[in-house]
Amino acid sequence: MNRREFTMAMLAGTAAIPLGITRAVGQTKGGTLNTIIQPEPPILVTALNQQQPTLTLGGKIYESLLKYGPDLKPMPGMAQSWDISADGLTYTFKLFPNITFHDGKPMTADDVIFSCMKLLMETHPRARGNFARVESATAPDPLTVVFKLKQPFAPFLGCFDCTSAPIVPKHIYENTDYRKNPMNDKAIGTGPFKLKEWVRGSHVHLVRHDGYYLKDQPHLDEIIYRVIPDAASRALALENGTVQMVQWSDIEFFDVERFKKQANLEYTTKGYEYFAPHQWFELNNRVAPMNDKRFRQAVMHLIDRDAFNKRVYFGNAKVATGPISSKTRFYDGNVKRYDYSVDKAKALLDEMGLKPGANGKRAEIKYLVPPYGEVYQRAGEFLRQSFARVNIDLVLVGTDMAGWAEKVGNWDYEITQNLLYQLGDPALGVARTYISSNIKKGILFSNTQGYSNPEVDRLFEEAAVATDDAKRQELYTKVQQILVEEVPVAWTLELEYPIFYDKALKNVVTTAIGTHETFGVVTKS
Amino acid sequence: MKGAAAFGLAAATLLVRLVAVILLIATFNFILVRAAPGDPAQVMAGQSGASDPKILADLRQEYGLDKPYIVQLGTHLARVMTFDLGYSYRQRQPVLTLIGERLPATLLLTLTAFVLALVVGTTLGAAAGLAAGSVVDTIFTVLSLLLYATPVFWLGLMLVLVFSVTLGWLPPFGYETINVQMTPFQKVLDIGRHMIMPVISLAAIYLAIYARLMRSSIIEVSHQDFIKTARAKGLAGPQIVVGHMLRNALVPVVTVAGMQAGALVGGAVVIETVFAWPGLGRLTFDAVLQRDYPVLLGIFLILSVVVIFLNLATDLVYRLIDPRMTTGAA
Amino acid sequence: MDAVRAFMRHPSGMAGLLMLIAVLIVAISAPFVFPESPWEMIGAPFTPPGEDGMWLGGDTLGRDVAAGIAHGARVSLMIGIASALAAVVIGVLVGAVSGYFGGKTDMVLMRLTELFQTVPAFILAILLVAIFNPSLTTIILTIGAVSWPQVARLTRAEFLRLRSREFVEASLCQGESTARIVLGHILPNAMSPILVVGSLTVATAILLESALSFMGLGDPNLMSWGFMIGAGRTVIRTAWWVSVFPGVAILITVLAINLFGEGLSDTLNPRVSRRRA
Amino acid sequence: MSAAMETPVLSVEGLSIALPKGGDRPYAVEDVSFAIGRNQVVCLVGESGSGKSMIAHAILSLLPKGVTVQAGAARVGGQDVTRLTGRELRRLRGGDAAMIFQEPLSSLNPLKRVGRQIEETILVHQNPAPSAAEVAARVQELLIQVGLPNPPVLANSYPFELSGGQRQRVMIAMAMANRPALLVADEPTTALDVTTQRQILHLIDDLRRDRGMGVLMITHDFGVVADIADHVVVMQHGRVVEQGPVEDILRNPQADYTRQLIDAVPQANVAGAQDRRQAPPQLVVEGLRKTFLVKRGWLQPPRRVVAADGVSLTLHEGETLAVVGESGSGKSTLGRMIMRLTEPDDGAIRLNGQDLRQLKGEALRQARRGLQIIFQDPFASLDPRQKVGDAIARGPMAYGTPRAQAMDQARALLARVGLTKTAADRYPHEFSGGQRQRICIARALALSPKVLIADEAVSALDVSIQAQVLELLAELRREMQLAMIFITHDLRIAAEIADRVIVMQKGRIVEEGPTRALFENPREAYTRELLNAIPGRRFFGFAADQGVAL
Repeated sequence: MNRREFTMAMLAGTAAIPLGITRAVGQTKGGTLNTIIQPEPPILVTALNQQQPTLTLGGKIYESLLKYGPDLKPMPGMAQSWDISADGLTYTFKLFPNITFHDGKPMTADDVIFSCMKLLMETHPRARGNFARVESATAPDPLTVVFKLKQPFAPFLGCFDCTSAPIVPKHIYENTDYRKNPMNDKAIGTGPFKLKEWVRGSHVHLVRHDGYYLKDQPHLDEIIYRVIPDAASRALALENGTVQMVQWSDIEFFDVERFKKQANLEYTTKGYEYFAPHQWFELNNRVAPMNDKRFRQAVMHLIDRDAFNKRVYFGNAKVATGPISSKTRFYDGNVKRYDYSVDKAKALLDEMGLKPGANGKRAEIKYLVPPYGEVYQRAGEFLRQSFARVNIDLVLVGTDMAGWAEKVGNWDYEITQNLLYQLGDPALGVARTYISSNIKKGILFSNTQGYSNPEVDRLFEEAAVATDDAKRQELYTKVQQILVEEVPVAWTLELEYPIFYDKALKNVVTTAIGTHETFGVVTKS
Repeated sequence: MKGAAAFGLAAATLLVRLVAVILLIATFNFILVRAAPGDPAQVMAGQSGASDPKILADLRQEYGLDKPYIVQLGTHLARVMTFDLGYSYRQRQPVLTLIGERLPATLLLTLTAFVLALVVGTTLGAAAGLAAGSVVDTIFTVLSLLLYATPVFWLGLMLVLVFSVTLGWLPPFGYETINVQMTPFQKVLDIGRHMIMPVISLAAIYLAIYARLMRSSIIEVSHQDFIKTARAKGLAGPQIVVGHMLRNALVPVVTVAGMQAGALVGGAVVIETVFAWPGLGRLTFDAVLQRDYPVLLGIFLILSVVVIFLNLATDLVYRLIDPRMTTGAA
Repeated sequence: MDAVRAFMRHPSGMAGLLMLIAVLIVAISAPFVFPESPWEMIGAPFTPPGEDGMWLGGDTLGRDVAAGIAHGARVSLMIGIASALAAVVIGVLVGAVSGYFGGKTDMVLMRLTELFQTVPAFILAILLVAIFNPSLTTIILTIGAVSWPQVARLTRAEFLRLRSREFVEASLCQGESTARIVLGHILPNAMSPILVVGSLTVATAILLESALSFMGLGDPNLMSWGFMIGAGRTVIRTAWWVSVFPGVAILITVLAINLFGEGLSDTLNPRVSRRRA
Repeated sequence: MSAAMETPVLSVEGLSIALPKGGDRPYAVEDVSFAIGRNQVVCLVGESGSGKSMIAHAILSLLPKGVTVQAGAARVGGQDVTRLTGRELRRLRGGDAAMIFQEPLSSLNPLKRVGRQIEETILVHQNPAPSAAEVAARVQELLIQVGLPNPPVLANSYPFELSGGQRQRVMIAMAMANRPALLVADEPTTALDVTTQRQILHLIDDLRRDRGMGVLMITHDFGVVADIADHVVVMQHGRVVEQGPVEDILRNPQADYTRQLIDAVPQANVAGAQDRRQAPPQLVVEGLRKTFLVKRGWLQPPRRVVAADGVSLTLHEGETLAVVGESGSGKSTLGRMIMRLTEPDDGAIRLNGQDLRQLKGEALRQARRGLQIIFQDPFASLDPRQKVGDAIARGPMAYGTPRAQAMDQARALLARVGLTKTAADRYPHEFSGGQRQRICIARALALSPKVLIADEAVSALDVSIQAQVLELLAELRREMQLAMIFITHDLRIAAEIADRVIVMQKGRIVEEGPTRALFENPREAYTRELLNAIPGRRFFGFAADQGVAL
């Protein structure tokens, strides 16, 4: 409880509560972090659910072998060191000694192998893709894990952050129905914080894990994640100090400017490098007129992406140049540029024969609004006005999450908006959107727009197995140029979500996954 | 014992009725929800980034989504009758647990609003009805008409704007101050403070309804012959009001109040969204957006049962007020 | 004609009618006063009222709130009236059949009606709109589908009351057909309370639509008042005008309809209303 | 009765009561004067709208809002009620002056036990308040005095659990609670059955005698006047037409209006009755049964009310058969069952040999032509949205008569029942009650029925109108060779119009016979009881007077 809240309570007439004041004196040791979780996660076991709130909260409870710095270089996690064989096929990890689960049982190489090769293979689609490349996983001793790959896979070392490969206790999950395991409620991990209480609809209360293997960590005594579904209420909570930290879209973009001015708050957009959320308007390449490259290019000309950034995202983004985010490895900005030009767009449309009809309209196109909040809604409204300038009617179609997922997954849409994480390496987060082998009906976040180019397929495949970074860069540069010319989707922005935290907090953002991190090093003065 | 037998019969009839209604609603809900487009397995798997037909198939298998609807319905009904409302595969919790966690907050909110609306509404309405035609009555009528025309969620927003944002008097959201040790008394006060605005927003429209109803009911009763009798007996104004008018005037209000119970529970959805109240309303909304079938089915069933019980409660109050409903003719 | 004259003498009913006419004028004149689409981003986001030619301010994307309210009047009134009509059609059909034929038909229909009344209407509406996806048609049908039980019960009660009235029995004895009795005697005499409930249903329909829109379940192509409040809710700290003015618009419209409806009730059903004097 | 001259219990002096502006007349009552002495019963008599009830209300200052005493005084025990303050007025009401009303059910608070309602009257007037036991004892005593059985149980009952007569007795007990000097009774027996009426009048009279009370009785029924009044005040349009001792007024009325009223009282004159039992049967009813199930909420099994328990009768051509009985006797249900408006449980209804119960659809519709009905309430019997002419022509049109012809016929019928031809183009609300009943008769006759059922057809009308309508019916019956079933609670009317009478009680026919025989020589005790209860027989009498007097 901070002073502001304390004062408020006094003013409002409730009796003073003699608590928290003495505890705050301990400086770097101790203290409570109040923050927000939005929306409320369905479960805290990150191995079973990979929605963003689950990962944010579960990141404090579950750990993996590695962490990644802001430059996406690996750093020690539960593995204190690692080694890659010259042929790029064998990865050996040395674990820290004395790691224990929250139930007191030791964490060993067996738990790592069980988690990666058994449990995650079934429950974690992304991990499944990664560990399917493993030929064998062995534990020569309790503190050593060896993965042998079937063929080289350059980004394999990028698969061990706590969101991609969380380690769960084998003794709890082995031979059980993972999803229905009653211990899921207890969320037993190895992280610096453990679950104390979860009052659904209200808050999740984490407290320090006293048996944590790193000396002096964690510094905080407890973290409270409050569920506040209403955006205005979240802003108010940050403003009056009820919470000391917000992340992702907790604070609406239009409020960012206001909070930047609030003296007690620190502002950063760092800590999203691993995700590098990349956004585009998805054009179903199978459906006319989106099946015509000229139409897709016209769309690129039609969207005033600076205005889009300013009006809809209030400047909290960077205009994207192509398929790879500038924050991701192997980015190359040296590609064709599409300036905002209604005339160029009209010329392209005329050229392809999409001229205004008897009613003055060139076409009527349906736009499926992703049901993930008001910003998506406004983005659709923005696009509708953009299309109106060349006399194309964009009809917004509302839907729910299930409807959106099914329609997009089954290619039953014309235009929609999408946002994908880049996951640090094009082979992990970018290729999936463009390679023809990933045109999979019914699967979301695959190549749903149905773009297919054998050359692009080849370049992505070669780049994935190449072990030399220079070689990879060359291949990825090529693929970026081709894609930007062909416009399989209309890239718009690299979103830069804000993180605000109270200046009393230190070491909040230290790695490429920002507030998803374990928070063992975070202190509060 | 004739009385005991009659009571037993009545209780049995009631139980049969309740079960019948529950089964009907369960079937109705089931059909409604399954009519929805969208495959829950798809959403489940899709969220995490990439997916795999095998996982989808597993999910369908796990939740019986691949069986014919009639089988799913049969299973559903059988479960409902054993208080098993299914398992939420999105929330990883039994539905009953989920609902159980949220129901108290919703009940607290709706019942408080209900009682407040009833007590304050009828009091104000009675006052206005007794002073029919006066300035007070006119002011009251205008106010109640305004309240009646106000969207609940907007009223909630305006309250937040005034009392939280501008004045800073009341907490704008939530159910209680978290992570502070308090004496039970302080805790009650704290929850009370959090409740003020949601309860007022939710109660406002019903307060207006009951008040207007009570007003016309009082006027209606004041024209009844037995009021003339009371005057002819020499009773003074207040004695007539308390002894003869109020109870009679309450009868139609209580009837309507029972019928409004469902609407009140519905209104809680919006209010809980505005005030981040950790109740069933919010859960409903999230469940609809996520197509969390078992949760939706459960919520609808439970809320309908709540409404049935509220109806029953008002029915009992009604019987308490009006002896004609309970005693047979002599 | 007597009813019209009586209505003219009803002060609050006339006040409601005048307000309603004002709202209608706003709705009709919207395309002339605000020829630009209400979706057009004509100014800076969060323009305060009065600045930049937007006398009720601008919203999150810099759209004119006044234009939104004017165009929204068309949407809100249209949805209100259309869904009330839907509710009246369903309700009268169910109520008439139930009330006139009685017996088992009545029992089945009334159980159905009760079921619809037991399920909390708003939650049902959310569910229906979510299932069938928000669009103008689904919203209208949904509001109709959750609003009809009241009309049905009223119609049934009226039919029951009128069916046993002597003039109806006399027509029966005079050999008139069922259709003639229902359409020629019962329905016309039941019409005025149905009309009143119908007009009040318009008001509740507008409120329902706004609540649905507020929850993000409106038609995304229609600028409605509920949508505006919903869109303005999160920015209430920065720009109160985005949500306050549409709310006032709803309040005025609903108030106008309620006053009008009550005036109608007082003049059409004097036997009920006489007591109020 | 010279006591009245000395200290009047009530004296009304030049009383004028103003109606709110905009009404059809400025005054409800103008310049009315009369007085009531101790132990004296004064009857205010007049038809509806005469202002008699206003006077009653003015005496306890219970006038409706907007209606005010304009001039004059109403003195109760010397003090002018119109000038009393609230507190004084309350002391008077239920104290020195008590009042009872026409409708005992609505006059009692439905949600309060009757004992409590009586107690309240005692408590509010006794200072210091007596002990609970005393009050309870007093309530019991009062209940005994008004002749109610089992007072402890009764005091604990709610009004709806009592019969109409019991309720009125409770009202009287309440009025008697503080030994009033004046009892104002506003049509206290109008809503009651004839036998109950007789008992209540007896009770009031007994109490009056015991206590030396002055009684102001408001009534429209000269029979009641004849039975109970010492002094009569006849009113018309808010003015006193004449007043005087009861014998003078009844035997020797001075005003034409009074004479008209007295003449209009059905005299129970059986002279017109003919025995038509030799004529061929027109309508035969055999063994009709009907039991109604009254639902009483989900806690109790439904109550069974037997409305017809094997009713059989034969109606001969041209015959008028009166069915008499008190409320609940099943007489109206009988009429409705014959019309197939209420479905009998069992039995047969043969019209010209054809069993109506076996008919359905079009056959039933065709058969209905020969059978028509006139209802009690002339206001509910006509569709307010249908022109009178249409209402009459609809029937023939439904059976194929062209519209023009049907309308001509309707106009002719309207003329025949005593209305102008232009009446056809007007709406029902433009007509008075008597006129409407004439329209209903015209409508019923438009299909030239063989049998006409008149269900309490004149009960809702004022006496003078009643007589006219009865006369019209009698004429039409002769002209059109109608057989008629005349359902009524009023034996005097039955005697005037019927050839034969059936007496019903609790769904059974108690006695049946030619009118004269039945009235002169009733076989059954119940019939005798009914006959004895006819009000005013002391004065009006009739041939079969059994010598029973009040």
